[in-house]
Amino acid sequence: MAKITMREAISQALMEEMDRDPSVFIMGEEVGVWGGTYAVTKGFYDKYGPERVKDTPIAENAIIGGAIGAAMVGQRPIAELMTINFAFSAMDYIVNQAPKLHYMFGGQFKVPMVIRAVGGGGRQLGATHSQTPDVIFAHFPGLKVVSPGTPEDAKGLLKSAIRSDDPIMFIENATMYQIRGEVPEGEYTIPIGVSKIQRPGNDATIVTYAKGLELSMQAADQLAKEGIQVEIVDLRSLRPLDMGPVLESFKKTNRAVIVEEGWKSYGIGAEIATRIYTDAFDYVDAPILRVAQKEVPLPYNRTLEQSALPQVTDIVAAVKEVMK
Amino acid sequence: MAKITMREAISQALMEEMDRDPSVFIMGEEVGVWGGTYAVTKGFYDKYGPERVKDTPIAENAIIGGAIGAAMVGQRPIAELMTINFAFSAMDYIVNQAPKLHYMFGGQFKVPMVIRAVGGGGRQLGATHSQTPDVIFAHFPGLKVVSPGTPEDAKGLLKSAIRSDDPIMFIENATMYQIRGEVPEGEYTIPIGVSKIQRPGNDATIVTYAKGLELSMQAADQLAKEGIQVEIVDLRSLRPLDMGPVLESFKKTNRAVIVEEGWKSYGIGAEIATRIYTDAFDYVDAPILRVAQKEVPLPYNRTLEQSALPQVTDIVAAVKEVMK
Amino acid sequence: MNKEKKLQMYREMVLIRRLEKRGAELYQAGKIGGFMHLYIGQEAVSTGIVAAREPRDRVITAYRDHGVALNCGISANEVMAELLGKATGMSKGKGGSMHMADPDKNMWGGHAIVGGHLPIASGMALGDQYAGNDNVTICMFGEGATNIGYFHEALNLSKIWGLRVLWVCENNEYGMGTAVNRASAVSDIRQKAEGYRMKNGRVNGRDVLKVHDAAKEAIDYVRTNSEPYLLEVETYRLRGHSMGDPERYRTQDEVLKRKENEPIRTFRKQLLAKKTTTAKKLDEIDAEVDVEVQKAIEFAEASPEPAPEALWENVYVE
Amino acid sequence: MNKEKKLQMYREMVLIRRLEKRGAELYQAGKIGGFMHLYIGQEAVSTGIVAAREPRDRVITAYRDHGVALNCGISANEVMAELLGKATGMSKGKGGSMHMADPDKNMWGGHAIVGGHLPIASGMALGDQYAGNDNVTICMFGEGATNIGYFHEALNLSKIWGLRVLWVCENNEYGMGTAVNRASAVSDIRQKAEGYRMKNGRVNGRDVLKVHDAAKEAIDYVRTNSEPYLLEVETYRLRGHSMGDPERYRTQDEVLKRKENEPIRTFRKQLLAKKTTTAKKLDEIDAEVDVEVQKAIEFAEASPEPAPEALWENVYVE
Ligand SMILES: Cc1ncc(C[n+]2csc(CCOP(=O)(O)OP(=O)(O)O)c2C)c(N)n1
Ligand SMILES: Cc1ncc(C[n+]2csc(CCOP(=O)(O)OP(=O)(O)O)c2C)c(N)n1
Ligand SMILES: [Mg+2]
Ligand SMILES: [Mg+2]
Repeated sequence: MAKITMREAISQALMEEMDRDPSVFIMGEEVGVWGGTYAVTKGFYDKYGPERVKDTPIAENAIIGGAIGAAMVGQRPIAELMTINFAFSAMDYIVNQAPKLHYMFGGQFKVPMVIRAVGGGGRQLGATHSQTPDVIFAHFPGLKVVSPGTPEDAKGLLKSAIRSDDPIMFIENATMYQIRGEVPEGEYTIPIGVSKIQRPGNDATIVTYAKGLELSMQAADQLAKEGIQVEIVDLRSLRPLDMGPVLESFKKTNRAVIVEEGWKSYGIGAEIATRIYTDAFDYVDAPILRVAQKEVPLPYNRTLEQSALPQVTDIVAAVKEVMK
Repeated sequence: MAKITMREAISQALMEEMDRDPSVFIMGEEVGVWGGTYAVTKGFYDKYGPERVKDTPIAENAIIGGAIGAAMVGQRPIAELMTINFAFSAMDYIVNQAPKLHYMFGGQFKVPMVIRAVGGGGRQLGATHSQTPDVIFAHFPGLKVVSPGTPEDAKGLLKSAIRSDDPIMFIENATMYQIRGEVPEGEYTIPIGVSKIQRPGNDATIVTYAKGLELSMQAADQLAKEGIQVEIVDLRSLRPLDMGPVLESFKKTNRAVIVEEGWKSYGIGAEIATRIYTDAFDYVDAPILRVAQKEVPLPYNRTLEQSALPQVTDIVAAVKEVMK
Repeated sequence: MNKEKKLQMYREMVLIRRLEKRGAELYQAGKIGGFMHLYIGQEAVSTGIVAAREPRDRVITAYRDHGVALNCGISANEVMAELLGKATGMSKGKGGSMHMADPDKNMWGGHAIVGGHLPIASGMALGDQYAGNDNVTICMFGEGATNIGYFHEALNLSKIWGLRVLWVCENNEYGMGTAVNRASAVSDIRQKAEGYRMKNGRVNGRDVLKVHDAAKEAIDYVRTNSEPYLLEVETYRLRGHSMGDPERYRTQDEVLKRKENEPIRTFRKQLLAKKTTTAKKLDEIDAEVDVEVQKAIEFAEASPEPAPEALWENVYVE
Repeated sequence: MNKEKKLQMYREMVLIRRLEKRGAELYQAGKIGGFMHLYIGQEAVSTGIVAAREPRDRVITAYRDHGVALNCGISANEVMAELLGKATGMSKGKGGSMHMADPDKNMWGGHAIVGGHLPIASGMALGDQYAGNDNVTICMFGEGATNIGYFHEALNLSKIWGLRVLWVCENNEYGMGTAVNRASAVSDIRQKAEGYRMKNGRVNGRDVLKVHDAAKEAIDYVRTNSEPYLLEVETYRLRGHSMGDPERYRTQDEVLKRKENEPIRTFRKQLLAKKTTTAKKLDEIDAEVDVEVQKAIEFAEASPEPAPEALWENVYVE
C-alpha cells in the first residue's frame, strides 16, 4: 500500500475514471488552466485538454444545470463547485431538480452526475465561506451524499460515485487535502452507503465522518493513553445512511458521542442519536452526546473561529462524560 | 373572540402592520394585481397602491436580495416567495447572506426582513412543488424560522416578525389557509421563540407545529375517545427553539411522538427527540417515535401522494405504540 | 411544404385544442389534480417549431407542455393517462400535467421551475457537442422566464461554448398576471440576445407556417454554425394562466379581440384560401380528432392506478 | 476640479497601494489570514468613482474592497485592524479583508459571494426610492460577476423600477484565471446593457480623472433620470487574484507591460505635466502615507483581540 494525501487520492480517482470512461468529464470554475483552486485537478488540463476539463464562467446554475443536462443525454459529468458555500447559488438544481428527475418522470431520465464540493471552516474565510452544511443536502431523498474521511475511502468512494447512475454530492474538506493515508495499489472501488469501523474499541462509540474522523482519531489516541478504548464508526455517506455498524458498536459499548464539524441543531448528530435511541433503546446507559460547531456564523478572527469549531479536547471531554 | 381563517389572520397581520408602520411594504410575484397567488394579499393593491405592494418579475434573487438591500437601508420589506420550493432559487440570500450580514460586519448592518413562504404537500403538485423543507432553514444560526399552526398564532407571530430587526423566514402551509380559529379582538403580538401547549393531556406528549398540529389535533380527538389524553406542544418557531414546554410535558408523560410534514431523516423530529433524550434522560420510558413524510420525492398521483404524507391514523398508531 | 405535412400540422393543432378542452372539463370534474396550464391559443408555436426539427433534435419546455408532448408524437392516450395520474401515463402518474416527457421521442420534459430548464438545455447541447454529433436542442420558455438568472447563465454558456441550442421564447405577453413590460426591461424579448451578441429573430406565432419557416431557418443556422439562436415568438394565451386564474389583470375585451385571429382559425382560413384542401376535409380531421380524444379519455379512465409499491420505485436508479 | 481634490485623489491612490503592499507582507508573515484580494493596479477606479459621488450616495462592492473602504474615508487604522482580526476593526475582527464596511461613511461593504451584492444594491436603491430621496447607489463588481444570474436579475429590476443605481463593472480582464472572453459572450461588458436598453458607457480605468468624469456624468444621469446606468471601467490587476495565485493563466511579460501605464504612475505624470504640483510635493505625500500606514500597523498590532464573548454577540439584533 502506498501512503498518499487526500488530494492525491481524489486526483487519482478522477484520472482513473477519466481514463477508463470517455463519457466522464470535468466542469467547474478554475478546474483547467488554473489547475483547480485546491490543486486537485492540477495537470488535468494538459493531459485531457479543454474538452474534458472545462473551465466555466462564474455561474453555478450553468455549472450544475449544465451537468444535469449533459448527464440526461448520456454523459457522466463531474461538476465541481469551488466551495460548498456556492452550492446555495445553485441549490434548486442540487436538491430540487437532480434528485427528482428520475422519479418525477417515472424513471425515464437518469442523472449520472457527481457534484464535487469542498467545505469546512478553520481557514478564516468568514461566515459565507466557511460552512459545513452537509446535513441539508442529506435531507433530500433522490440525492446521495458522500463525504470521506481518509484517502483510501475518498478514492474508492469517488470512483463508485462517478460510476453511479444517480446524482451524488461528494463533499470534501479543504483542511484535509494534506492528510495522508494508505491506499491500496491498483484498481478498487468502495460501495456507497456502507459505514466503516475506522478504529476498534470497547468502551465507547464515536460516530462521525470526514473532518470529524480526523479529530476523533486524535481524540482516540489521547483517550487510549488514559486507558479508554473508543470505537470509531465512520459513516462515509450521509444518504444512504448505514446504521448497521453504528448500532452494532453501540450495543457493545452502550455509550456514544457523535462528532461533526457543522452546527449542532438539526445536524447530523440529531439523526444518528435518534436512530440509536430508537433502534438500540435497551442498550442506552447514558445520554448520547454531540460535539459540533457552536451556533454562530463563523467569524474571521482566528481565535474566535477556533473557539466555534469542534476541537479534539471537546471530543475527549464528551467521551469522558458519557463514560461517567 | 372572532373565528377567522388562517388566510384572514395573515392578511390582517399584514394590513395592521402596514397601517402602523409606513416602512413596511410587500414585494413578490403576483402579490398585487393578481391579489396574491393564495389570495392572502387580495385587496392590498387597491388599498396601498403599487408603491407598497410591489409585483416583481419572476426573479427570486431580485426579490430576496432586493428585500435585504431595502432592509439594510432602513425599510421593513416583506418578501413573498410564491412557494417555499422557490426558496432554493434564492437560497444563498436566505441562508448565506441575510443571516450573516449582522454578525459578519460586527453589528453594523441590520436586516429587518420577513420572508413569507408557503409550503406543504397534498395538492398533487409534483415533486418540485410539494416540499416542506423547513428544517433546512432552521439549521442556520442568524436566521429565525417561524411556522404557525393556528390563525391566532399566525397573526400574532407575523406581527412580531414584521417588527423584528432580524431576518425571519415565516412558513405557511397552503392546505391550512382555510382552517378557522379564534383570534383575539384588537391589537396583539406573540413573542417569537415560545412553544405552546395547544391541548393539555397526561398520557403522552405530541410535539409538532404547523400542519402537524392540525393532524395531531384530529388524532388527539380520536385518541380521547379511546381514553388516551395526549398533550400537544406546538413549537411555533423552529429557531429559536423553545424546548421548555416540551420537556415539562415529557417529564409528566414520559412518552413522546413527534409529528412533522417533512421528510423524516435529518428532520425536525430528530433534533427534538435528541434533546428530549438528553435533557430528560431519566424520564424516558419508551423510544420516542417520529411521524413524518415517507422519503421519496412526492408523486403527482393523489393516492400515492397521500400514502407518502403523514396521516392522522399514523399519529394515532404511533401514540398507541409509545404507550405500550 | 407538401399538403400532407400541412394537414398533419393542422391535425396536431386541433388535437392540442380538443384534448385540452376535454382536459379542462375533467379538471373541473375533479379527475385531474395539481396545476394544469393550457396551451390554447399558442398551438401554432410548438406545432410550427416541432415540425421544423429533425427527429434527432431534442425538445425541452416548461410546464405548459401538452402541446409539445403531442407534437413530439406522444400519444393522446398517454397524455390523458398522465393527466389522470394513471400508471399508463408516460411518467407513470408521477409527473402529471407539468411533467410530460418521452426521451425516445426526443421530448425532454415539461419542467416546472420557471427558467430552470434553460441551463439543462445548455447541458443537453453540451452533451451532444461532447458526443460529437450535431443535434440541436430546442428549448422553449415563456417571456416571464427571461427575467430570472437561469436564463442569463444558460444563454451565456451556450454562446461561449458554441452550443447548438435554439432558444424559443413564447412571448404570450403575460407571466401569470404580470404584463411583459411590468417585469422585463425590454418587451421585445429578442433584444435580450444583444447582450450576448447572439443571433436572433422574431416571428408571428399565430401563423403556424411562419413559425415553421422561422424555426427551420434558425435550426439550420444553429446546426451549421454551431451557435445558439434566440427566436422570439409572439403569441397569446386565450385561457387563464392555470386552472384557477381569476384573470384580474386583463379585460375580457382584450381576450375576445385576440380570439379573432387565433391560430387554428387563421390556419384554416389559409388552407382554404390557398385551396390546399377543402372545408370538408378539415371537418373530417376535426371529427377524427374528437374520436381520438374521446378514446384517450376512455383509455385513461380504464387504466389502472399506480400500484402502492410504485411509491418506492425510481427514487434511485441503483 | 481643483488642485486639492486632485492631490487628495493622488493621496488616496498611494494610500491604497502602500497599505496593500504592507498588508501583503503581513499576510506572508502569517498575521493576516483568510483570503486577501489586492487592489493594486486598480486604484484609479474606486478613487475616481468615489470622488465623484455625493456623500449621501451609497457604495457597495465585492471582496476586493480595501480601496473602496479607504476612498470612502474608513481610516487606515480600522482597515489594518480588521485585516489583523482585531476588535478595533470596523467589523470587530469578524469580517476580515473581504468584509469592510461602515454605513456611516456610506460604505455598504465588501461582499464575498460573486454577484451576490448586485440584487442587494438594487434593494438599497429601492429603499431610497421608497423613502423618497434621490440618493444614488454605486455598485462595483468584476467582469466575472456579469455572467452569474444575480447580475441579470439585479439589472433588470433596476431598469423596470427606475432605481438609482450606477452599475460599475471593473473589467480587469480576468476572473481568477479565466480571461474575460473565455467566460463572457461579450468582452466589452457595456454591451450587456443593451439587453436591458440601459444607458451605458466605457472608460479607461488607468486614468483617474477620466474615471472621475465618467462617473460624475453617470451619477448625474442616474440621479436626474431615476434610471440605472452601466459604466464599464477598463482596468488590470497587477497582483494575483488573491494571495495564493499560481498565475498560470498569464505571462510575466503581459503583467510587466501593463505596469508601464499603471494608474499611479500615470496620474503622477499627468500632475507633473500639467504642472498641477511638483514632484517634491508628491514625494511628500508618499512619505506621509508611509507614516500613516506604519502607524496603522502599529495601531492594529497593539489593538486587542476580540473578547471570547464576542463569539456570541451580533448573531441576532434581538
Ligand atoms: C422559480 C419559480 N418561480 C415562480 C414560479 C411560479 N410560476 C409558475 S408559472 C409562472 C409564470 C411564468 O410566465 P412565463 O414564463 O411568461 O410563461 P407562461 O406561463 O406565460 O407560459 C410563475 C410565476 C415557478 N414555477 N418557478
Ligand atoms: C457565487 C460564487 N462563486 C464563486 C466564487 C469564487 N470566486 C471568488 S472571486 C472569483 C473571481 C471573480 O472575478 P471578477 O468578478 O472578475 O472580479 P475580480 O476578482 O477580477 O475583481 C471567484 C470565482 C464566489 N466567491 N462566489
Ligand atoms: Mg408568458
Ligand atoms: Mg475580473
